[in-house]
Amino acid sequence: MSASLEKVTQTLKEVIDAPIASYFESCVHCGLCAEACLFYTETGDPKYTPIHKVEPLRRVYEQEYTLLGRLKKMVGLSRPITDEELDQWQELVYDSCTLCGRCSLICPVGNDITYMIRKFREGMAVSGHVPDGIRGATQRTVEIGGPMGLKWPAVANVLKKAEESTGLTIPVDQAGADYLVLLSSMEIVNYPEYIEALAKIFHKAGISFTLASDAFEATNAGIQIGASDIARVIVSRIVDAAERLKVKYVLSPECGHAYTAIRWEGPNLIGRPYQFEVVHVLEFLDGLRQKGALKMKDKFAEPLILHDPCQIVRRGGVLQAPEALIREVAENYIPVADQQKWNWCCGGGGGASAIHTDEAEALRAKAFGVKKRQIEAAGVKTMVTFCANCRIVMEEAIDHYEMDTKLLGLTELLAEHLED
Amino acid sequence: MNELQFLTWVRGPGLDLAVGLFLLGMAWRLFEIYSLGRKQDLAAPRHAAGASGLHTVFRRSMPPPGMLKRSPVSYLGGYIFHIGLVVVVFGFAPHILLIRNLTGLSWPGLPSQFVDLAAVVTMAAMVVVLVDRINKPVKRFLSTFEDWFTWMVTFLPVLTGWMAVQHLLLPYTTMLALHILSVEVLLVVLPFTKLLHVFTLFGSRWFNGKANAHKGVPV
Amino acid sequence: MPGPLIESLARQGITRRTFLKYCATLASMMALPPSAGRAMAEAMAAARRPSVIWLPFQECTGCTESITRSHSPTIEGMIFDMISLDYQETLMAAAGHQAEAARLDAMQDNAGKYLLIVDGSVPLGLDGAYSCIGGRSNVEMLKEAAQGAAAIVAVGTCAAFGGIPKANPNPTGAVPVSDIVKDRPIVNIPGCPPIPVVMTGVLAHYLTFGSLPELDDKGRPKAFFGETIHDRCYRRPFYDRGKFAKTFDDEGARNGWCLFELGCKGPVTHNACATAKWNGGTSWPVESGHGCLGCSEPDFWDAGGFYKALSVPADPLRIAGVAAAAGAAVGVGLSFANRAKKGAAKKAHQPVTLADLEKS
Amino acid sequence: MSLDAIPIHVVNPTPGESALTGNAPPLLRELAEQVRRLLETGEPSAIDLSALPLTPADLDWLRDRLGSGEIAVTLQANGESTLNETACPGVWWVTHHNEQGAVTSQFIEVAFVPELVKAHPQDVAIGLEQLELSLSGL
Repeated sequence: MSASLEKVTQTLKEVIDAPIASYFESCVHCGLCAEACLFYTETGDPKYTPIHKVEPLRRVYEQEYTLLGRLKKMVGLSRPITDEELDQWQELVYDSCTLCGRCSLICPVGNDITYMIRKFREGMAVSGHVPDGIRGATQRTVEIGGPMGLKWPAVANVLKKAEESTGLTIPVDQAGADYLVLLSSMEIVNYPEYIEALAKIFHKAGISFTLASDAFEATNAGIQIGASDIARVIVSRIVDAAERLKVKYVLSPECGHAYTAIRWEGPNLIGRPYQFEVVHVLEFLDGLRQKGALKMKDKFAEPLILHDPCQIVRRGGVLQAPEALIREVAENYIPVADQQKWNWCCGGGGGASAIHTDEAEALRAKAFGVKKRQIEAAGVKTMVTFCANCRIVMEEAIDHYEMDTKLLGLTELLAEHLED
Repeated sequence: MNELQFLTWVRGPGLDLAVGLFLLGMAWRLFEIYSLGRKQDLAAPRHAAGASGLHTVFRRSMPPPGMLKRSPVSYLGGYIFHIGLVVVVFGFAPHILLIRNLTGLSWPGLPSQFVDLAAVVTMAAMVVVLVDRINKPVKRFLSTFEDWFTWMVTFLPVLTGWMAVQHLLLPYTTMLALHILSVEVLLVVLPFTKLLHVFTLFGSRWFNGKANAHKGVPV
Repeated sequence: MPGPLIESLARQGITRRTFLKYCATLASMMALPPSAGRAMAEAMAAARRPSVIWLPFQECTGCTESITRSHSPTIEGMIFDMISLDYQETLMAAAGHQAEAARLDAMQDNAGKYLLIVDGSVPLGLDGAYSCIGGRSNVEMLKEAAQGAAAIVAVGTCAAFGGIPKANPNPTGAVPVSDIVKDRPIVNIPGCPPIPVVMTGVLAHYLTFGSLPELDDKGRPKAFFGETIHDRCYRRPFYDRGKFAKTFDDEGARNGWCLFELGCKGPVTHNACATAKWNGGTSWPVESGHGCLGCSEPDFWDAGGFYKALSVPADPLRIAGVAAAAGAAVGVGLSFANRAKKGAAKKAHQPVTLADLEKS
Repeated sequence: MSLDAIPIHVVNPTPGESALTGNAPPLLRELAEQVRRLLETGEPSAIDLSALPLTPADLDWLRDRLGSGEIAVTLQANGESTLNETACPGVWWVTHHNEQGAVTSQFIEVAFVPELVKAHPQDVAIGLEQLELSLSGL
């Protein structure tokens, strides 16, 4: 066995647990998970069947943790995994899986296939079977601070501009603030309006907040690539800053996997519960709405639909807030058939959007077909979402298909219509 | 060995052996699977109505929205043959007698004509499901020897049982013996094939339901 | 040699119409077409009496009792008037050397033509010493008599399948006739005892058509053994409705419900009791409230108990508990091994660095 | 002790619906064919009712359809036998009972005269002998 394969099996041996064993033993090869996966529904290629994407993991489980599997391996009935195979699976595990979690909701025997893929990525990552794009993003996050290589001076610059345009101060490194606001690189670069919107809302509600100069980045490429050790390093920056500044809450931005990383994976990565609470910005806004502190001066008139980002809604548990907020600000909100936890992925989650090979980009464009049909069926020109990654992936696709759909961030939309 | 001796063997030593291997396999496999343990989730939980392991154990028995339309054969065929199997296995008076004999539990049987009909419907559904497995690219792609084998191992007891009752092909005694033998084969292979899902699906649903309930998502 | 049968019947006050009626019924029971009844009557009325040698081996005389002491002494017995019963220990007047001499004479005079009837199983243990007649073992006598026989009728479960003598542990090494004679046609008429009309039916068929009736794979006449007791049982509707007597004195038993749960072997027993009945059509075991024992099937004595339903274990489960414990032990063992393996993998864990993400 | 004294009796599982199996109507068609053959060729035939899966209701239905004719023959021979003409001349309902009165076999016979009613030439010859014997004594 090569050194890298040795690493793969060692790592997978660490991560395989009772749920994974139970899931593999329960699978009856019914193939229904394929119907839940947009990479299958849009391509019709059976290799994108979710459970097939974890086949090497199954074999490691079988060969390492079942007596019969060990015997099968001995007599050659169960082939050991190979490097070539993992090379082949790289596309299935990264390019064509966004960890969207739809299959986990549909599997009739109850398998959480997304969980299995997340674990399988641990093994893929340690042996370097990862797409260059995600590897690069991870390196930049660890070495520079963010997946896009953004450094604090650039962020400070954006903040300054926001202060200028809003006329409000945006506190930095202020100990004792209620909220530590996190951002995602994409927002900083592509949607700085989010920062302005947030500043306005905080000031209006009279709630104190701060940014941390050493922990502004909420995203965590470590969990996307599937390297928990690296993810821990990244998430620790936020935990350290939040606990140093003694904030009560950490505000997770409009970014899907960032929420999963900080809210759900974080405590498990650092091995202890937090001394603060993690709140998603929509939960925060919905809290204000419920208290009557979120008054609109007018409403967005044009018909629109909502895109629920997988990691915030289906995998994150922020189920009710988005619709409640959109109804607050939109006059003509049209619910789609598969919404909330049943929503279809944008096609670029779980790190996929960082993969820039031609094949991956073509596949993403194809996978967007399901969203395209949703937009067309609703007959709208506006789609609102609350994940910067979803937004950029879908904008690319909309360009690709030359559609005239406009994408808006929910927080930004709310801020625009907020009572002065 | 004549057929009555064959029948007596499958009713006696054969059954003893099969039940023994089944229990051995089940204990072994369940320990093997569930002893791997899992980490406690340290993230602060979010509570939501209808989100728990137990909820998911039950909820997963219903088709998720839209899926019935997407894969009608899988769902309808699956429902019919699973429910049919339950009716035939637990509704036929001689089966209940066996269960009473082994466990002391008993309940009233269903009319044999109804069980007979259920057996035919079950077999028809199983054939449809098999054809679907051959026809659907995904199912065919996923299928291994085990899938065909377990289909056969599940189908044969229904077929032989029905043929025994209907007096088809072979004398009743031989058919009954073959029926019992096929059930014994089923019992022996169950713990070591995907048929184990009969038991592990509860664990799987519960794990999935619990993990997602921790995040406040009823799945 | 006396004249045709019909004359001797007439002498006993049996009219031709009585005989015709009997033949019609017999043909019906043997599932022959109605016209066969008349053909039978014609043929038998005119038949010459074939020689029959009846050898009793390891038996209880129940079969002879059943056939000769049939409830109505007329017709069933009359059939025996159609044959020349040259040797039947129980019935014949002669005894000792005279009897044996009669047998040998018959065998010599009718070599190749006589019908050999056997009841009782043949013990092979101790060179056949368990059952001897006139100092000769059964097996020896059977082989000798079989040589000149046109056909052999094995009457009763013992002769047909070994029966009770062959039941575990079979101390005498009993075997059925068919284990010893391989080169003669053998008709098995099992039952403990067999139904008289089956015997007479086979004889009538032989006399009428000069051949043996159609047999199943166990050498039994299909006409009588083609269906199971269960198929023809008048209590079958209760089985289909799931109505069973649970004890011999409960409401179900009194209402005549199905006796399956009380161990009735009707479903696996091929015989004509349900249609031919016993004692001149008076009743039969199930009608009198007891399940079928399966007495006409091979090894019925060792088929898991008379009072155990067919669908329940024939023996108590012995290894199940041990197997479950063994499985648990294996499982616990594997659990420890797996956990140790996982623990070792965790212990050997090297923090993943950026360098690891590069393909080595 | 009579049989009735034994407290085991059979309750019909479906009182009143001892159902028709549908096996009877084809028999009527077969009978018609047999009667036609009797007329054309004079060949008699019979249907063995005990060999067919007929319920008591089926038999009642058949008997009802065939009706009853003018002649009813009773034969005392080892139990009673009845040979009754049906409303269709040439079709006879034949029932044999044993000495205990149980039905042993049942036929529908298609013939000008049922076989059993006819006297056998040999018996007639014997009868003639007896007749002559009694004549000679005159």
